Amino acid sequence: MRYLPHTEQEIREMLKTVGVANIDALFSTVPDPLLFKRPLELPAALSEIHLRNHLRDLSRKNAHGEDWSQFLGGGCYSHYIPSSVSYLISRGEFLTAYTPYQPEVSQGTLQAIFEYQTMMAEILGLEVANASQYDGSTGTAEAIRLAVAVTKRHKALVARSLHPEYRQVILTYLKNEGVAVEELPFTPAGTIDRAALKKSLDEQTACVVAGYPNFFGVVEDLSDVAEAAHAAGALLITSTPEPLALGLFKSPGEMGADIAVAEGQSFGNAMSFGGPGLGVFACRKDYVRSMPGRLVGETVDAEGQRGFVLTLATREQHIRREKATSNICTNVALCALAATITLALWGKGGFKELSRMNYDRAEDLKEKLAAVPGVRIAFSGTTFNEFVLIPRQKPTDVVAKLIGDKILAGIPLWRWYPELAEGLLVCVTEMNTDEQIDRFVAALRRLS
Amino acid sequence: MRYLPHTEQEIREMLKTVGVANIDALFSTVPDPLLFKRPLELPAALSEIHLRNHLRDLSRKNAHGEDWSQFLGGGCYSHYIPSSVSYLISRGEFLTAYTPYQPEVSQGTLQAIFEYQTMMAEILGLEVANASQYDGSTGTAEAIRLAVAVTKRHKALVARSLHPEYRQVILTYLKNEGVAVEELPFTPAGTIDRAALKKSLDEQTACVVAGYPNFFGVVEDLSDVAEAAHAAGALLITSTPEPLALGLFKSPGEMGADIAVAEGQSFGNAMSFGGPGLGVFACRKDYVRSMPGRLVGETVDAEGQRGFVLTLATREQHIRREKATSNICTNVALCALAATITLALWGKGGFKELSRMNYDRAEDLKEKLAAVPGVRIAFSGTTFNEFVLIPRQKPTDVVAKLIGDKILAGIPLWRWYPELAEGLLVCVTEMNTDEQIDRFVAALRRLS
Amino acid sequence: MSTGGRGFQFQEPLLFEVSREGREGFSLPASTKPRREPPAALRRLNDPRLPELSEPDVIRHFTRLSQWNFSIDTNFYPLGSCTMKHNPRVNEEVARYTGFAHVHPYQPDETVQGCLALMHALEQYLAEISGMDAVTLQPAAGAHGELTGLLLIRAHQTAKGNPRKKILIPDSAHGTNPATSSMVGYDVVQIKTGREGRTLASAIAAEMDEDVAGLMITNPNTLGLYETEIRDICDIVHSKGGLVYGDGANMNALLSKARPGDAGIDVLHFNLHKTFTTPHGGGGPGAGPVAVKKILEPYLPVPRVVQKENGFAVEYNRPQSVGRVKAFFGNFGMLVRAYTYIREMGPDGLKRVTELAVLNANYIRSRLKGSYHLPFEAGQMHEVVFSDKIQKESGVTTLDVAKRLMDYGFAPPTVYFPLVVFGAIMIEPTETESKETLDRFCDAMVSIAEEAKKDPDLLHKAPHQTKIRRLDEVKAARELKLRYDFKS
Amino acid sequence: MSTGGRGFQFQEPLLFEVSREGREGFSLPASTKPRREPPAALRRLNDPRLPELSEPDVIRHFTRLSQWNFSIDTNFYPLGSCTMKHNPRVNEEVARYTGFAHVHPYQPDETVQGCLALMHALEQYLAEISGMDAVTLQPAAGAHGELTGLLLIRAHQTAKGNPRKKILIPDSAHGTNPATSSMVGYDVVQIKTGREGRTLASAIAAEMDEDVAGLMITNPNTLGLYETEIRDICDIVHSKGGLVYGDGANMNALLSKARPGDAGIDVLHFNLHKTFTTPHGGGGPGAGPVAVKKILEPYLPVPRVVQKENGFAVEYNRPQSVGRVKAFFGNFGMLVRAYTYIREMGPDGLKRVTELAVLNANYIRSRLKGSYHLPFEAGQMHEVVFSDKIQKESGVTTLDVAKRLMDYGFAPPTVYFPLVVFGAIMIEPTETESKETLDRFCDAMVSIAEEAKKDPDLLHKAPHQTKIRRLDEVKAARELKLRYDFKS
Ligand SMILES: Cc1ncc(COP(=O)(O)O)c(C=O)c1O
Ligand SMILES: Cc1ncc(COP(=O)(O)O)c(C=O)c1O
Repeated sequence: MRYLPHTEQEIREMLKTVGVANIDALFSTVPDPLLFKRPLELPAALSEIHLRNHLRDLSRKNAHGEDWSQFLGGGCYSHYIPSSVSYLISRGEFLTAYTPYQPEVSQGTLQAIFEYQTMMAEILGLEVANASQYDGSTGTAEAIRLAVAVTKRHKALVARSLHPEYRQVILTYLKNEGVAVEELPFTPAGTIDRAALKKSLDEQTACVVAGYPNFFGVVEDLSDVAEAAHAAGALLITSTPEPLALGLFKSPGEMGADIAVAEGQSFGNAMSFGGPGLGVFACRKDYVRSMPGRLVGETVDAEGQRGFVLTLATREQHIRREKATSNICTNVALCALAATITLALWGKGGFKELSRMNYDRAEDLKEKLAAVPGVRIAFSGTTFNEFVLIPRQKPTDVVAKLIGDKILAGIPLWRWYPELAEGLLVCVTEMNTDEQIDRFVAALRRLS
Repeated sequence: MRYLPHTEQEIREMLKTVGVANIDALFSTVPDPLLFKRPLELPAALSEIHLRNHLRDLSRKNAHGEDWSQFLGGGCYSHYIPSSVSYLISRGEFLTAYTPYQPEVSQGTLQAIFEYQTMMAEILGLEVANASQYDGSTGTAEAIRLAVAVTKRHKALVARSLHPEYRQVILTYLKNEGVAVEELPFTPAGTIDRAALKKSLDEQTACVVAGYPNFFGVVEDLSDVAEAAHAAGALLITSTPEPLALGLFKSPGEMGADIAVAEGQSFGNAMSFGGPGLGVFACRKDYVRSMPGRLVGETVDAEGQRGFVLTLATREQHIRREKATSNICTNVALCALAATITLALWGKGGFKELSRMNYDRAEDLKEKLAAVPGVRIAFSGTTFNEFVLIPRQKPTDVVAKLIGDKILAGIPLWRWYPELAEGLLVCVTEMNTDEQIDRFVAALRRLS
Repeated sequence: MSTGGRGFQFQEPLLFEVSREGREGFSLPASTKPRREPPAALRRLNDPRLPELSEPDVIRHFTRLSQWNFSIDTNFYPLGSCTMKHNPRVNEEVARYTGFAHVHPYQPDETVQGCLALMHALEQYLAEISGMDAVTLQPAAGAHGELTGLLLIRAHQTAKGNPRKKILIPDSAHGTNPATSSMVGYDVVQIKTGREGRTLASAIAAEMDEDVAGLMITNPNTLGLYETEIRDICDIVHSKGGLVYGDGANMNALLSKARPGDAGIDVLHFNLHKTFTTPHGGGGPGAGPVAVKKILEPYLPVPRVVQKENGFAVEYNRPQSVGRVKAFFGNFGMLVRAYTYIREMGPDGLKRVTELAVLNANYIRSRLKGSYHLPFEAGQMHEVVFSDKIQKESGVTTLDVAKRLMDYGFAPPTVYFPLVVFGAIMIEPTETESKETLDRFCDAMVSIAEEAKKDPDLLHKAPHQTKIRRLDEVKAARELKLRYDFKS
Repeated sequence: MSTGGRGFQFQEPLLFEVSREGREGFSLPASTKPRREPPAALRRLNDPRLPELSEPDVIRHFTRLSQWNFSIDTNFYPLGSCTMKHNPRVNEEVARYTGFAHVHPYQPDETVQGCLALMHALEQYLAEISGMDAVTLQPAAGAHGELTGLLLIRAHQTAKGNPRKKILIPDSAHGTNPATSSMVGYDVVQIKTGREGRTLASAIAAEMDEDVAGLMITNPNTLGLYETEIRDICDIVHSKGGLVYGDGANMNALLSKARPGDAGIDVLHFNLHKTFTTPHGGGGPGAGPVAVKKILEPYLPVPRVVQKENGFAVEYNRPQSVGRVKAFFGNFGMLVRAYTYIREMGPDGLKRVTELAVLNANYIRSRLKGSYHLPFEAGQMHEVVFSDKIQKESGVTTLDVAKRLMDYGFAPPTVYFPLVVFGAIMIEPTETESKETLDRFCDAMVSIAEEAKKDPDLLHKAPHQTKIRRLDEVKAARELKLRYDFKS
């Protein structure tokens, strides 16, 4: 077995050193009735050749690649990842290192995370960012937990336009922490209903949680929401499933957000059937001692050289145990590294340009589709790279019919929004060619 | 442009330092009529996204991959390459280094080549191996040049059963060096005609060159050929297009070869439409000062630590110029590294086992095909993983018809061997699944 | 072999320090659509100060940074509780197949049959390996699995009428256990480890009552010892209506040898990034699937992958579910790697993994016994915990030993954990290390024990050979420079 | 920035020294076919002593070895004449597409239309770039291209009735030029470089006669200077029935700026591994396509890729061809990379490449002038050659400077070449290096020039910071240990 270096002779020598007769003797502390005696019922070992064939076959049972056009977003996006990214994150020194607990032998990871924290704080327009959460959904739930800790209040107002799976995760996370979660409805523009907000916002409210862009792709100025929240002593949390929008649109910080979360998958991480993602988490510096997750800080070594370490570990589970700010331990460091490398390559100019390009392409498609007879755009609000379409036929039918054209047409909203059962969430990025877009429009026209 | 770091401001500063007004001024030594003034007629730049799409499209115009079964050998083989190989040779420190001229900063490449030289000498059963030639064909031509240099004789007897493209390269290389190249015919067993050899071998003869296995896949014991050659004062050169055979069959050294060349592509290098290959070159230590190509030797540094350097450079073009043993400069170091890693992983046991597996599978297919009515095996000699088949229909027709079944059936021999115009060279390796083999047999039966 | 020879070690500035205005590292298509302007009120005011670099700059930067890292690929990484085993490259290759990497989670079921088939099979494999009945792959890491598992317990207790108030946790437990309990609204009752390093059934019996929702137990525990009384412990908990959560971080000690489910565990998380070779990546991503007994299945997070007549399907309608713990389906990329590993190893291979992991730990224990204090005498499983008791006599601490190991070219073990051993040195070799490597490591440890006697100061100042010396952690926490300061 | 900081540098034994009998690093399918026995007389007697290692062993071994290497990815690599420019990763990615990597050269034409289309297009691009009429992609490297080119010249001369006897080669030429000439049966006539560092038309005229088959000339020459008299030189050679071979190693100085074909060159090789970013890989593989004028096209090696009505085809029937220089079609994998690069850069990008490459060389020249002796005053193209004349005064040589540069973290330039400059220091920065990098390099060079005055011994003993010190090359050549000695 190629991963197991022991030769028979070495095993004998080692058993001798240990002072036992055979390997079974090493398991003598397991009570006999608990010893597992039959072989595991698992498929027999595969050689590397057959393993690759098998996995290749499985992967080919998924629609993907150049033959297919996909217009799916909804929190997971197909974006351009420079070839260098996969190369660099594959380097064993990054790939096979543990969490950088011992800084003297982990400066590579540590400096990269420090760069990541800086970039994320910049993009979200906030003071500090941590080393990552699992993904956007759990990050959003943790943001509410932070708001609760900071404000000592126990009510969260969550926009119904926030990613529905994020809302589900919030409910799961918070249900046992005595936090009341109330929903804020959306307007025909797809924005948060300000009147409802006003009504719900009170001195119990820890935070208002808004999707930005929201699940309908709508981008709304939340400055007034921030003001209202602050006036009530609550925090504004923004949750951004598509942070590429922030190359063009106001940053959460610019609107007054106190905590900003994002799903960073768009930055250099493949869709990979939805995971791993990259939970970006930023907030005001004031809250840093209540923040979840790891933080890397700058310091110096015994000789005065600049170096980086994990810091404020007293917030974390391995030090504080039941009093920790969160239970998170393993995060998604390698995804954060991929984001750091990608953003280093895109750079200031590329980030902005790519953001514009997504906007322009989505606007173009939106116009073309809106011109198809019987097709409508659901919301009047500004959108980034996705929008809700009301096709002539039932969304699930549209989706099913276009599979034949090798088009993955969009995400039907009925599952999460009965009130939007005719809605189809359609996304376009720089990865959709002009030809794909034209084919999509033509196909929808055919169905109209 | 992402590969060009210069900002406009830097360019201005640099021009100032240089003391010229603009970039064009840097080209002032090019006489004006020779300056190229129109834009190059090349396709416009592609972005990375479109570049990948374009190359992907091109690559998909080639039959390849899981949908196809291929039974092609003839000097280029599909073998199992562990995933680790591609990873390791992609590491920038190996990939983007130059020839290790400065040993203090090239010990990685140098030690790996030293390991490669050792492995190749072991596999071929000879004393020394160099750091690589371009491929098996040019290596074979260089071997004759070495034999000529060593023996000071000017006739080479080359087996007609040697890879025909190697023979073409030999002719091209040697035609201006006053070396007479004579062909040795083959017997119905596919082996070298000993009687013809006896007749041709004389005191002008520098060397006998034999394919081992030869182009027909035939493996023959060359011990008597070595003896005969030696008796006449000539050298035996073996040329091995498929060195995996040497896991099972006698090494060239064991048969008395004086120079042994191989095409090392089978060791960890993808077929890649036939190039780059890996010219393995080994010989007796006596000839080392006349050997072509680079050599790495062990030595010590100023502190007595073991280290490795390029040695005997006095043979090479950069020192000896027109008196060099060869003009070779750039070789195929990265392919040699891939071979070294692959052989380190296969190891002693894997090399042998893989060799056996190829033999067993080819014998199995041979028997099955021989049982198809109207189909014959051309040669009676022992073969390794390929053999010449005489199908019932014309080989080119067989090949053309089986394309419809997504089977690449073999290599028709008519181009090189008019006398074997009905011959089809068929190869099977560990990469052909049992099911592919069965489908192939069934398809040939259909054509019978 | 040691670190600290001469060689390439570059000082590497931060990306922001080498950025130059107007430099580009990207390659984007020209825009083919008309430029649009979003409403001015929505436009970003200040561009994020991302660096401006060329591609060669970026390649060099991260290549150099990488070389400052210790990793499994560099040398032995005996981090206790972390199972730093070899990460096969074939896993990386298959996870990058475009048919896995570029698939969207909201594609219609019929267009993702490969993903669903893989997940369905992996669930079954993990159930078989753990002796449990059903598995969810949604949790993103071990701690996330704990959260899921405790939510399931709470759902079960709530369904029975009372969520209960407390969770029992041995004092040797990982910090995530108590931290998770708090997040699920439970108070933690700490159970003292017995004198032999094991949880005593009697200690559980003493605390177990109808207020206790359950017990979280790690087996083998973080001292590397099998909980011999596990069966009785589970019975006691069950008898009072509680459930037993198994922290499966140490599953590498049990594959095909003993199944948590058979011992009475009701719910268990796996760390695929430990036992099943998915890479740690400098801290993640991981994957923390949770396996449960039938009784808890109705509560598993949605959605579930189910097999139907015409293929696999994603099912959302599970009214008793605790809900979602993560968007989409879990860390699918990691699932592919773990699946690949299990398929490569097969049942015999996995058994051998555990046998050799345990052999390696016992070998280290035997070789270092005497040089380092062994707090417990009993038989070791996959890891071994020493303490600095002997070294303390000359004023040398576990931290000193850890830092000094770096000079010998090894990653330090886990230190000061588990908390029940004062100055713990927790060594987990894993099965992918050869005897020679273990010998070199043990030689280094023995040599350090000698140095501790003769030259304590050498150890206090260690490491000497790393790129950077001991770092001022106090300054870091006091000054809190958590990002680059663009003004400076 | 410098090498030699502390950090991970492992001593790494040879693979053979760590091999253990019975250890395995492979994963092969079980045999499904009956075992066969070849005739005993053919069976191998002694197994090759390949090492026996596990996969983790192998990964670590080569990871560690790699870290001892200097590379473009590590830092500035200003090796004159070698064009060590950034090697884009996208090239590596596309060359590994299975539709390129796993295609067999003997597949029927209709099943390799992608390969043939790529080759056909690349031939056209290279012809356009060089101002030539036809291209062969078969040669495996520059020297192999030279061989091919001289064979073409010889074929042409032979066809005209006399192969002729001599080749003229300037004394600044690369060693492969004379070495190749010998292989093609020509005597070499060395042409002395003029006082300004250029080949003089008068010098060519003096040697050119009907015995001379042709001239091999590198332009810009290895001093980095454009051969201003190239037009006249070509005319002179042509007028006596000779042909002019252009060594295209320095094409990076000319892209879109001046085409060899327009200057009268008849045949030219490219080094795709220089100008067109295919990686050097520690010494290869490269690719050395040869471009020719119409007159030489009939002699090009077989086979040729041709475009037909129904697609591309491989044509073997070229009766006047010089024959094959290599099996199959050339180093196709490298052709994919070069093609990708050209398609990414486009015409404007390639032009910019040359402009910035030349700017960089001139910048270095300006900055180091004064610190190092400049043998020639004239305008520089893509590289610049200094000498150690100034340093010699304090007994410091080019070799010392080169070795000392390593301590500053830079790869040394090419040294002692071209031979026409005594103690040459040949610096080629390429266009992918930024001003900051050049400045750091120049600062180091200036500082070394200072050290040479003040502390020559420091330089004689350099490098001090590398993993290994100066190596005993004499011992290596005397003892000739060219492989591991299994007996020891
Ligand atoms: C015993 C134990 N439990 C739980 C965890 C938490 O797992 P994760 O880091 O995957 O969240 C760890 C991780 O180190 C552990 O060792
Ligand atoms: C000027 C010149 N000509 C020819 C060559 C030979 O090219 P290759 O190494 O590709 O054979 C080189 C390589 O360094 C060179 O610099």
